[in-house]
Amino acid sequence: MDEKIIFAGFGGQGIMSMGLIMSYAGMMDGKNVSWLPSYGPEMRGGTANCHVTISDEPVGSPIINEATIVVAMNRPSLERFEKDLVAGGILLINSSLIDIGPQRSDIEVYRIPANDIANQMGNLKIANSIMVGALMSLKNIVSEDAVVNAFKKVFEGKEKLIPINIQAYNRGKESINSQFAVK
Amino acid sequence: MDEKIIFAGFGGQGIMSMGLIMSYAGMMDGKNVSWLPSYGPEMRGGTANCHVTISDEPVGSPIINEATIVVAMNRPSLERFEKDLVAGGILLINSSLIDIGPQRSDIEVYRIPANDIANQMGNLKIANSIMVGALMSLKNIVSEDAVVNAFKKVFEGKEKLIPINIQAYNRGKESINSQFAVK
Amino acid sequence: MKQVIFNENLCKSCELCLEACPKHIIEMDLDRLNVKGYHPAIIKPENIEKCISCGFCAIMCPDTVITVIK
Amino acid sequence: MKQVIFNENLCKSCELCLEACPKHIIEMDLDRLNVKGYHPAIIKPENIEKCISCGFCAIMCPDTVITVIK
Amino acid sequence: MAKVLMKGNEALAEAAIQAGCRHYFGYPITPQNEVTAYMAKRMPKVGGVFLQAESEVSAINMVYGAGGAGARVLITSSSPGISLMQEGISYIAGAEIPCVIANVMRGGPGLGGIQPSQSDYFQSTKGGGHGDYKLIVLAPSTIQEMADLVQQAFDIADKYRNPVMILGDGMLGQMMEPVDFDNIKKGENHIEEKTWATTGMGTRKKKNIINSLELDPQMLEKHNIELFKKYEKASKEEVRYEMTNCEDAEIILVAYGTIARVAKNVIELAKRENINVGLIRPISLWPFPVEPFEKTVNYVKRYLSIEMSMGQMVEDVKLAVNGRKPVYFYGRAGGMVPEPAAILEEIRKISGGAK
Amino acid sequence: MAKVLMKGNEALAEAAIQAGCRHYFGYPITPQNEVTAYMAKRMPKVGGVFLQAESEVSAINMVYGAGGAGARVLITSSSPGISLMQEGISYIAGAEIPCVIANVMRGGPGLGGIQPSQSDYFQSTKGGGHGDYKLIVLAPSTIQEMADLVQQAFDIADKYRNPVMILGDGMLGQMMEPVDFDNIKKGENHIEEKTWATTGMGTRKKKNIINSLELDPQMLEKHNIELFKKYEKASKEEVRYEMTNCEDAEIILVAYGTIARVAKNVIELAKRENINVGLIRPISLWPFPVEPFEKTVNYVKRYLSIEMSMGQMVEDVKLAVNGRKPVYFYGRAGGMVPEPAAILEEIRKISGGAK
Amino acid sequence: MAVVFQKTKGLTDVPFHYCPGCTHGIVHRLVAEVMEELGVLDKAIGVAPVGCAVFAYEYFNCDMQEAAHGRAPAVATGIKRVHPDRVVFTYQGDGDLAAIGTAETVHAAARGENITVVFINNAIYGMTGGQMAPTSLIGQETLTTPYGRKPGNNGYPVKMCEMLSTLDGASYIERVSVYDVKHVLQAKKAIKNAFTAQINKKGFSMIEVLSSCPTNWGLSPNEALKWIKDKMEPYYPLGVYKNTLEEVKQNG
Amino acid sequence: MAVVFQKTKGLTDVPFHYCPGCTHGIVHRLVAEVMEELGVLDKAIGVAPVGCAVFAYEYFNCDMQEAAHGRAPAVATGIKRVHPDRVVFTYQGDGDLAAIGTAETVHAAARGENITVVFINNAIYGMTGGQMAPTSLIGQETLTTPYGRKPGNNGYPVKMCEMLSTLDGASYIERVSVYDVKHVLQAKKAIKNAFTAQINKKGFSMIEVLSSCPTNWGLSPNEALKWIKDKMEPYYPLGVYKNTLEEVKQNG
Ligand SMILES: Cc1ncc(C[n+]2csc(CCOP(=O)(O)OP(=O)(O)O)c2C)c(N)n1
Ligand SMILES: Cc1ncc(C[n+]2csc(CCOP(=O)(O)OP(=O)(O)O)c2C)c(N)n1
Ligand code: SF4
Ligand code: SF4
Ligand code: SF4
Ligand code: SF4
Ligand code: SF4
Ligand code: SF4
Ligand SMILES: [Mg+2]
Ligand SMILES: [Mg+2]
Repeated sequence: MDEKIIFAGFGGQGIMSMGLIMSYAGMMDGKNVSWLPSYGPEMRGGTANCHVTISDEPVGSPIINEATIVVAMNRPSLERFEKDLVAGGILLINSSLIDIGPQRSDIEVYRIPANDIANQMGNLKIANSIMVGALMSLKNIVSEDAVVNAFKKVFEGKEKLIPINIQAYNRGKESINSQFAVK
Repeated sequence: MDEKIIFAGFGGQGIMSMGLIMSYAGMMDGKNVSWLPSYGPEMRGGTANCHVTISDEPVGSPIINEATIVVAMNRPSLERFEKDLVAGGILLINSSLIDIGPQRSDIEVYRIPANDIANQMGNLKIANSIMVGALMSLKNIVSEDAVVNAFKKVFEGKEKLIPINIQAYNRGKESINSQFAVK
Repeated sequence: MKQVIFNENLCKSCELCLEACPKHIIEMDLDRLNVKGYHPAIIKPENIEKCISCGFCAIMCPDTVITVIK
Repeated sequence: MKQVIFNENLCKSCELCLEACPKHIIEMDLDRLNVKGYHPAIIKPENIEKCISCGFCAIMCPDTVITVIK
Repeated sequence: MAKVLMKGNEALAEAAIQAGCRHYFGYPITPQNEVTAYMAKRMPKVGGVFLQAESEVSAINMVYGAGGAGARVLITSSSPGISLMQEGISYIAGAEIPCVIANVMRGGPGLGGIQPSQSDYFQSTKGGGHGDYKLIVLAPSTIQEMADLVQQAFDIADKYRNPVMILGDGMLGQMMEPVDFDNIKKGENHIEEKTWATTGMGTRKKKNIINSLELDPQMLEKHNIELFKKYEKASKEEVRYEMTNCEDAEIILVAYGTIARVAKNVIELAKRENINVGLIRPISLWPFPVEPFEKTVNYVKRYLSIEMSMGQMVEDVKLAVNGRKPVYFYGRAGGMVPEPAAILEEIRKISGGAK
Repeated sequence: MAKVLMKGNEALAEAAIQAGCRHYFGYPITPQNEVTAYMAKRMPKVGGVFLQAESEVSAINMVYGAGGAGARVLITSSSPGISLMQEGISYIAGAEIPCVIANVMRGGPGLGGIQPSQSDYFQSTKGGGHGDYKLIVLAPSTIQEMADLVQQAFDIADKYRNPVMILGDGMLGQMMEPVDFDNIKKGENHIEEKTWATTGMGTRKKKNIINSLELDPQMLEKHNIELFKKYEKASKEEVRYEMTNCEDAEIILVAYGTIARVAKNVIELAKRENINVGLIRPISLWPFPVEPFEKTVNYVKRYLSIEMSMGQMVEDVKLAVNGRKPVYFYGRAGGMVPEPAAILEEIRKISGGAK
Repeated sequence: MAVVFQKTKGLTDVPFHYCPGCTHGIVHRLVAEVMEELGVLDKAIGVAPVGCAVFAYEYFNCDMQEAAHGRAPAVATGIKRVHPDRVVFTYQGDGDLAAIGTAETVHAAARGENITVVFINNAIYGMTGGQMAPTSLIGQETLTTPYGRKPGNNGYPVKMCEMLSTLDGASYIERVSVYDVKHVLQAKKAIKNAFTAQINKKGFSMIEVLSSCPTNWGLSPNEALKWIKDKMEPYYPLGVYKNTLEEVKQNG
Repeated sequence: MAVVFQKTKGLTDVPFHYCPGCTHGIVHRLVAEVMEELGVLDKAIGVAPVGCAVFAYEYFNCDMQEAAHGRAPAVATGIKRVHPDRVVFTYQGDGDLAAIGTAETVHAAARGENITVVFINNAIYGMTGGQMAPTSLIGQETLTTPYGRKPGNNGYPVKMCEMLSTLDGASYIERVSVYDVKHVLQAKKAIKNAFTAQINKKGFSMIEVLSSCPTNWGLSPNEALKWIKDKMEPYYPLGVYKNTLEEVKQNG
């Protein structure tokens, strides 16, 4: 296995945490993992993204030039990272904030209205966990147990946020079933 | 011609000026010259010396490892630089302040009581010019004219000191005749 | 003609103008985002008449969004 | 026994002790040079009795030349 | 303790603490700020000292003082900050004070940018400060290795009474990987007593002096020669490198740190095209490993140095190869990271489309 | 104006003034204090500015400001002071500000001593500061050449918008030789207008910005590539060297600055013993002259680099020779100056007692 | 129809990159307005710092240099000595001016260097993500004082106006703030005085502005203004610390 | 028989290298006497500067470090943070402390670093042959102010005691001189207070000593003492500038 995932969106959308959850889970499953954030000048605003590799082999370059999965949480992210997907790769789109489609037709595309679902659940901050759920239901990259433990790890010190995020994760998994894979 | 002269003594004995006068004179005669001071930490005391090369050829290293002439104005200088003379080289000793003789016997030695002469002339500061005179009467390294002009140059801004120094220079020349070349 | 003009796309939704306005007529337009993704500050047309052209909003705006005309 | 001892070879002939002594009994020995080439400070034997052991000379000496004993 | 997922900057900090370092001096600069933040949090918990200095100049001189007083001491910064330390580093080397300095490099020159770079290779290995001295320079390429090398760095520093530099880059500082601290020898136990340190004389008979001044040129030369004896010893005992797929490579990449990881991807890519590519990864940049070149120079066709710079390590590669085989260079600058495909393309180009 | 007898430090200062330099910033340090003293005296007389800064760090940043404002500007120091300037020098190179920096080297590392040395060769030529940049480095070996090169340095700095370093040593700074200023082009006439300088906008339409920041790595890489185009041009057009007695030499000495003079004595000494010794004297240390090696490598038996260091330029000699002939090194450190006899002895040694 | 307020020509069209509600923007505008009003834009040369204001060279509508971290006063000195008749100013943060640049600041003041320094005291390192500044308050939590700034470890906040006023070369020193309209207007007056001091060749002038960093303080922009008033101002009293504007000064 | 005065054990047997009549020697002795009297020689660690006192590490009879020019307070900070229970002091000249080392001095004081600084103000760079120091007087001729120090070019002399007293971290600051017996004794008392402040963990202490440089002033040693009194003292008033010895200080 050699998954190369790019998570991307606005700062504040929990992009880094999405990557962290997958990385932790991978590590707990005994995989080799790496997590690489983009980092800009410390001024706020703009986009954020991170590159996550989960692999049976030791991780070479942590920079992902050919992603197997891209999770785009806002429009600029979609525009920027679509081209980095390998043919046949998976593109997850946060359709609540993205009203355009991808340019390519050689990839699998899924649209999840993550913000809307989160809104329904009463907490906009969990849109990222919803997307992680969606991703996991598409591809069993890591084990279910590992993901749950990863949530616990990432929310260390903020334990009271764990249940709602796991709930969101599960809603994300379900959401895929109600989704349409745009081919 | 290729003269390599070391002038050495206490700080304050006008060592650097002796070297300068010879260097200027050499330059005015169209020779190649170099003047290299020893320089220590800027604290006072201790010995001072300078290396002067006057040559028909371009000057190679300004450091003199094999001197043709050494002018020793005090005892530590004699002790330190005697060994740097070439065989047959000239050693001038300020006998007013140096009561020992050289160790070597393969050099020409001249003793000039420069401080005593200067004292007679009423100005201790001119002992250096006396030694320059002695040196010049032994070896016509540069022209008489050039030396006089060199005095003018070195005492630029302190013109009133020129006559007494030239006088001292002449007395130094004479002194050699009343001296004894210790072989 | 009294006017308070917002160079909307420069606005960062910081609300300093809102707090500064002695007439409390500035608000954030929660229905719109500008190109930067912020809800811009606005004065509803019905409120502009309350403006006393004091310029306080412009003085406090860190992003030179506001022009005040009397 | 009153004593003012000069560690002669440390002396630099600066004359600060000379100026400091209220009894003006310190002078430079112009007939001798120490190892460093300075005329050392001394008190002539005939003057030592004038010393009041105030220690001022030692206090002002920058080179710890002087020991004063009463 | 199990594996933890950590940023390189944090792993560096934690490894130092575990190696017995209780004194950290620094000044904020991107992309190494996580070190300062981590130290600020952790040091008080372990009874250590975290001090944010007023500048890098000051920080390196605090390191001089603390190291000279016998402590295991760490300082970190990034390129412009390291430049400001050059006088201090020269003093530390001259006075033979052990310490560990980490440079998380960013793009230059000048203020430049904050993206990863390797353009301080010359500064680190040839001596950015004045005078004849050498830093021992170690270049990790994974977060685990970052932790391991930091611990070794403290031991090496003590062994030679010499500053050791960890040369990383922004990517290594910012990325996370699992890291295991179990292998780190806990520092307190194996720090030898530093009888030369200024600790206050106590009952010691002789006073200790930490110093690099020597006005007598003969003595100063002697000091230089003694320093170089140490360096000679180090260049025998502290050489570290890794060779990958070199056995029957026709072209060997030379790369350190982050870029060595990219190079490993290139090896795989090249295999698909039946090009046999190997990799020499210097881990110690000074002493620069000559052995792997001796081992390979007879059969390999050419070397290609890949760097995130305009070409610096390539000079050491040339010195090691000494004309026996052609040495090429491919680099990206200013924070750009060479892509595997581009390197492969370069390989094809210099091989004249071979194989 | 006739020849005058001058210290190297003074000739440097006077030449700068004659080359149109009216702004000097510095900080006292031995053995270059005569420059500051000379400038303090002369600058007010020619309507120029002498400013003693509070430190070398400050001084180099004043140079940044003044050079960026369009002035011909000089700064001088000695080894530890130059180390403190490394950040500033990197900024100046990055922002492409012309200026002349002179290093009158002394023994290191650390506080070291104040006797002449050449142990800052690496720092000067490889980049003591961070990032990819190059100084153009000129090494005079006589006082006349000191004057001549200073004048050229200002022109080169302006031509490339790049800092130029004059690399001397304590001996060159302190010794006196006759010097003739008549050949120095008087600066004011041939300084081209610096349209890029921050002079106040006046009637200019576009504002001028002096800057080395570029957060976009693509743009920063572009900037680096453009810098290197300049360096490439310079390495074609600014190579300077002298060859002595190389025609049928069996061994060629390589030496710069003061030591090249000693080497000339060695040539004479060797002649007496019928050993044919030549000398390559690099005048530009960067760009390092490769041509004289190309011209001689086929017939000469070996090269011997002589330096007042533990061995620095020898690496550039090796890179130039690239394994085609053996390259040896002989050096003295800490302020000691190699003696002709000792060099001759070394020549005999490496020649296996030959001839 | 009268324009009560419009954007000054002293600023370019480049939008500020500052965080929402960051008062760096207000101070930029004030400096630009002052230069426009004094008619010196065409002969002004500004020096940008390293800090959040690093891009100041893009914003001010005059020639600009970007200095190394802390060295702006040295850079400005270099410029001013080349062009004594131009108006030279620096714009610097508290890390830049009061930590790494302490020596440059003190000596520009001691020299009576005829430049104007605009000093943004926001009690934090903004650009690098919120570390302690020399001006951070006792007890303030920052990235590098996670348990609050403690005198025993981290010392006491530095009062630059008070310190620099002891120097004879300082001609005009004032501390202002921008937490409400009244103070913004006062700040502008102070900045104008400082530039006027320079134009009148009085020597070194500096205006310290208590400024906000909502992002790293973890406060909303309006809360941040209140924090300036409630927390900073008591430790950093506003006022004129040095004023030689009326004095006839000897010039050597 | 009673010993009125003998050389302190705080000094080694190495003779001073200072010029004849240079008061560096007096101050060395005072510092050494104070350490002996306080019984701290075995736990003292001193830091020598770059300046004429560069060899101070040879003279004081305790562990010593030689710092880079200006950085002694940073070096001392490093030492003190490793050994908080030792007595750490620096000995620095005016070029070292008040020019190149300004930032290190100010911030050691601001941090309330618990060290003692002995500051030799001789209004000149002694070691390098007599250049202007930040403390050189207006009109003073030096190698780098051959026409006399002029405010317009070279600025004004810096008053370190006055400046550092504005910092909350400073615990004991006094300016003394050594131009006669009375003042030497007063200087010793001051130095003792400063070390006592450190021993009592009060924070940063500094004694500024107006000192002579007969060589570079071109005066005889006794004339030089008079110059201190007549020229320096009026500009640099003697006295205690800060004293928290009696205060109970909160320690964070
Ligand atoms: C030599 C050097 N050290 C450190 C840095 C990193 N750095 C950039 S900005 C900054 C501090 C900014 O704080 P401040 O000056 O207070 O400005 P603010 O961002 O708060 O406006 C630092 C430490 C640098 N660029 N260069
Ligand atoms: C970085 C650096 N810059 C400059 C010097 C040269 N230098 C040595 S001592 C000194 C100044 C000494 O003056 P001061 O500190 O007043 O001490 P004093 O000799 O007067 O006692 C200078 C500039 C140096 N050694 N290192
Ligand atoms: S001008 Fe005054 S009253 Fe009008 S909107 Fe602005 S702040 Fe409110
Ligand atoms: S102050 Fe300016 S930026 Fe802030 S909300 Fe009002 S208009 Fe927008
Ligand atoms: S102790 Fe007093 S009286 Fe005696 S010699 Fe010394 S200064 Fe004079
Ligand atoms: S004070 Fe000391 S050094 Fe000076 S003359 Fe007297 S004894 Fe000698
Ligand atoms: S980080 Fe702080 S100072 Fe910087 S722009 Fe944001 S709010 Fe302003
Ligand atoms: S140069 Fe001045 S300060 Fe230095 S030892 Fe001599 S008299 Fe003292
Ligand atoms: Mg700040
Ligand atoms: Mg001094």
